[in-house]
Amino acid sequence: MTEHAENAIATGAESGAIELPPQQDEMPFAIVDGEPITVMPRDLYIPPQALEVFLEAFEGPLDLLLYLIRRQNLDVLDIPIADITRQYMEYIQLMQELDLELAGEYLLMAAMLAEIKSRMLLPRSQFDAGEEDDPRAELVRRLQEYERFKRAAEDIDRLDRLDRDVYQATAELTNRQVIRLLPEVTLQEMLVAFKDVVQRATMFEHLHVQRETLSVRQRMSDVLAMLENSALVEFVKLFRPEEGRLGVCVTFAALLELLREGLIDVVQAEPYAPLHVRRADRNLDASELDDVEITTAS
Amino acid sequence: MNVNQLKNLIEAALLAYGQPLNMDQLRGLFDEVDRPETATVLEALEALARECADRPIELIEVASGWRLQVRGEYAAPLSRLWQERPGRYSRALLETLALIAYRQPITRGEIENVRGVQVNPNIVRTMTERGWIRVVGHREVPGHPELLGTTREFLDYFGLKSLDELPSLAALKDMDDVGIRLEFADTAQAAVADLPAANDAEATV
Amino acid sequence: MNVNQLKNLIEAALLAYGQPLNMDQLRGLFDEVDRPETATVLEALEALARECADRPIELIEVASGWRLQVRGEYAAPLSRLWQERPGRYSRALLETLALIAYRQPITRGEIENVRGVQVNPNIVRTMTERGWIRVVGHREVPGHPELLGTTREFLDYFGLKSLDELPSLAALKDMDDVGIRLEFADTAQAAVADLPAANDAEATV
Repeated sequence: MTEHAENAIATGAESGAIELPPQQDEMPFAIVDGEPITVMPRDLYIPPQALEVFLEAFEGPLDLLLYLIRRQNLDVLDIPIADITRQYMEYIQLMQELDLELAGEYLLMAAMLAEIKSRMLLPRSQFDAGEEDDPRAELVRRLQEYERFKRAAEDIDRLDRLDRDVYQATAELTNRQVIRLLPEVTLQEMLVAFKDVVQRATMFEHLHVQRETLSVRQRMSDVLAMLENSALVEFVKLFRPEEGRLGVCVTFAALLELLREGLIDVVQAEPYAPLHVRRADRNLDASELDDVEITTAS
Repeated sequence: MNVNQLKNLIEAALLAYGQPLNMDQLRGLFDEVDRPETATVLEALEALARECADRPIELIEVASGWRLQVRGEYAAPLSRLWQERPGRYSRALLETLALIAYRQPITRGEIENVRGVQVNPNIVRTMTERGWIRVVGHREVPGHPELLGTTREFLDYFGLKSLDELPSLAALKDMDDVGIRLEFADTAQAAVADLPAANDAEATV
Repeated sequence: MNVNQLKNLIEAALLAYGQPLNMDQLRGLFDEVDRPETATVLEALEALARECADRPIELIEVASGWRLQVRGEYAAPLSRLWQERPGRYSRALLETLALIAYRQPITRGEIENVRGVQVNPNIVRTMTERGWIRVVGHREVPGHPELLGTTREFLDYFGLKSLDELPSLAALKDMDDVGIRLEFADTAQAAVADLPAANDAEATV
C-alpha cells in the first residue's frame, strides 16, 4: 500500500464523515507527482453505484478494519478501539442501506469490537491485570496476521508471471523424431511365466517335462550360429580345448543332439579325411532325407 | 562435444521443448557413453546465460529446471501479439494463494481463520485447474479436512526455483510490548477522541 | 529505435509467439507514430538471420511469415525429449520367450504344444525386432519349420553370461512364494490391469 500518498489525503480526516475505501492497491486512481493516489478525495461526489463498488472491494471485516486503521496512519498496535468501532459500524450500516450482500463475518466482527469496547470500560482489576489480557490483543494479532498475507498476496502479484511479464521462448523443430521406448522385462517375470506354462502343460497334457542340461542347449545354439556363415566347418574347430574335458563333452553332446534332431550333417570326403560339419537345412539331397527318417523314428 | 557445442545443443533443446528441462533431462539427451558430467552441463548453462546478456532472452532456473524466457522488458510491446489480455487475479485469490504458499500444508478452515472470510470454492477450483495447488493430505482431526499445498507448476509459473525464493513474509511485531503500546496509544488519542466511551476507558485503565 | 533494438524486439516476438509472424504483425508491434518502415524491418530481419549463423536456430521465411526454428541437424539428438512411455509385454509374450530360452532350439509348433494355443505372429515379430530371438535353423521335418533360439542381446539384456545362468525350475520353486509376492507388491495394479488384455489376446489368437 502506498501509505505516503494515502497519508497526504487521509491525515486529519475527521471522524464522523464516511471516507471511501481505496480501490485495489494495484489500481491507483491517478498518479500525482509520481505517487499513485489510491483514495478518493472526500469532497468528490461519488454516485451511489460507485460507492457500492468501493465497499465491495473489501476482502472481509479484517480488511475493512485494516483500512480504517491505515487511513489514519495508525500502527496496528495502536488501535483507538472506540473510534475504530464507531467507524466500522458506520460502514456496516452503509452496506446494509445499499443492500450489499453482507457476509456474517462482518456482523461477527462488529460484535467482537463491541465486546472489546465494553471490556475496556471495566476497571482493570476486573479483567485481571497483565499485558496479554488486554482485550485488544487478540484483535491486534489477527489484524497483523491478516496484513502479512495481504502484503504477501501483493508481493506474489508483483512476481514475474509467465505469459504476462515473461514468455517461454520456443522455436519450431521440424522433423521432430519420437523415440518409442521398449517395455522392460525382468528375469523373474520370465521365470514365473515359464513356471506357469510348464505347470499348465503338465496339468492338461501330462507332458513329461524333464530338465535338460542348459549348457547343451546353449552349445546347440552356438554351433548353429557358427555354421550360419560358412558352409562347412571343420569338426575339430567346433571344440574349444581350453574349456577342458567338460566343455568338450558338452559340445560333443550338443553335436549329437543336433545330429539326432537333423539340424546338422557330419560329412567326410573320404575315409580318414577330417570330419566337417554343415547345416542340414538348406538343400534337400538324399542324405538329408535319411536324416528326416531318423528324426521321425526317434 | 565441447562446451560450446553443448551450449548450442542445450539452447536447441530448451527452445524446441518449450518447457523447462532439468539436469537429468539435459544429460539424458546423450547415450550413457557420451553423457557429459553435471559440472560440464552447468558450465554450458553458464555460457548460455552469459551469451543471452546481449539477447532479448534470459536463462533462468525454476522448480522444474532451466527455462529460456523472453525478458520482462519486452512484455509491453509483445502484448500486442495476443488479442486477449492476460487474466488478472482477484485479491481474494491472491490472498488465498499466499496463505497456501507460505503456510502449506493448510486447511480451508485455517485460511478462513486468517482472512476472516469464508474460502470461495471457485477460487480453490480455479487454482486447482491451473495446477497451482493440490490436496497434499488430510489433517488428522474430526472431519479429516483436506490439506492444501502448492505445486511445481506454481513455482514455474512465477519463475521461482523453490518456496524459499518467495518474497519474505513481513515479521510479526513483538506481542510483548503490545499492551504497553496500546496504553500509550490511547493516552495520546484521548485528546482527540471525541467519544465518551474512549475517555471512560482511558480513565479506568 | 535503432536496427539493433528492432532486431532484438523481433527475436523476442518470434520466440515468444512460437509461430511465424508476417510483416504486418511485426510492424503492428508499434504505435502508428513509432512504426518502422518495411525496409527497416527487413534490415533488422537480415541482421537477425546473420546473427543466427553461430546459433542452433535459423530464421526462415515461410508462407505465413518469418519463423525462428531449431536447425534440422538437432532433430536426431533432441529426439530423446519426446520419448514415449513404454507399454508392458503380455503374458503370452513372456511365456513364449521363456519357452524359447529354456527349450531352444524350438519350433513354433513345439511352443504351441506346450502352451496349448497358437503362437501369435506379432509376438515373434516383436521379440525378433527387439533382437532377443532369431531363427537358428530349420527342423528337418515336413514344412521345415523354423527353429527359434535366443541371441547374445537376450543374454546381455538379462545380465546373463550364458544360458547356464538361467535359474533352474527347481530353484524357481524355492523362491516361488517370495517371487509371486514381490511381483504383486511391485506391480499389483499394473499386473491386474494387464491380465485381462493378455487373456483376451490368448483367446483370440
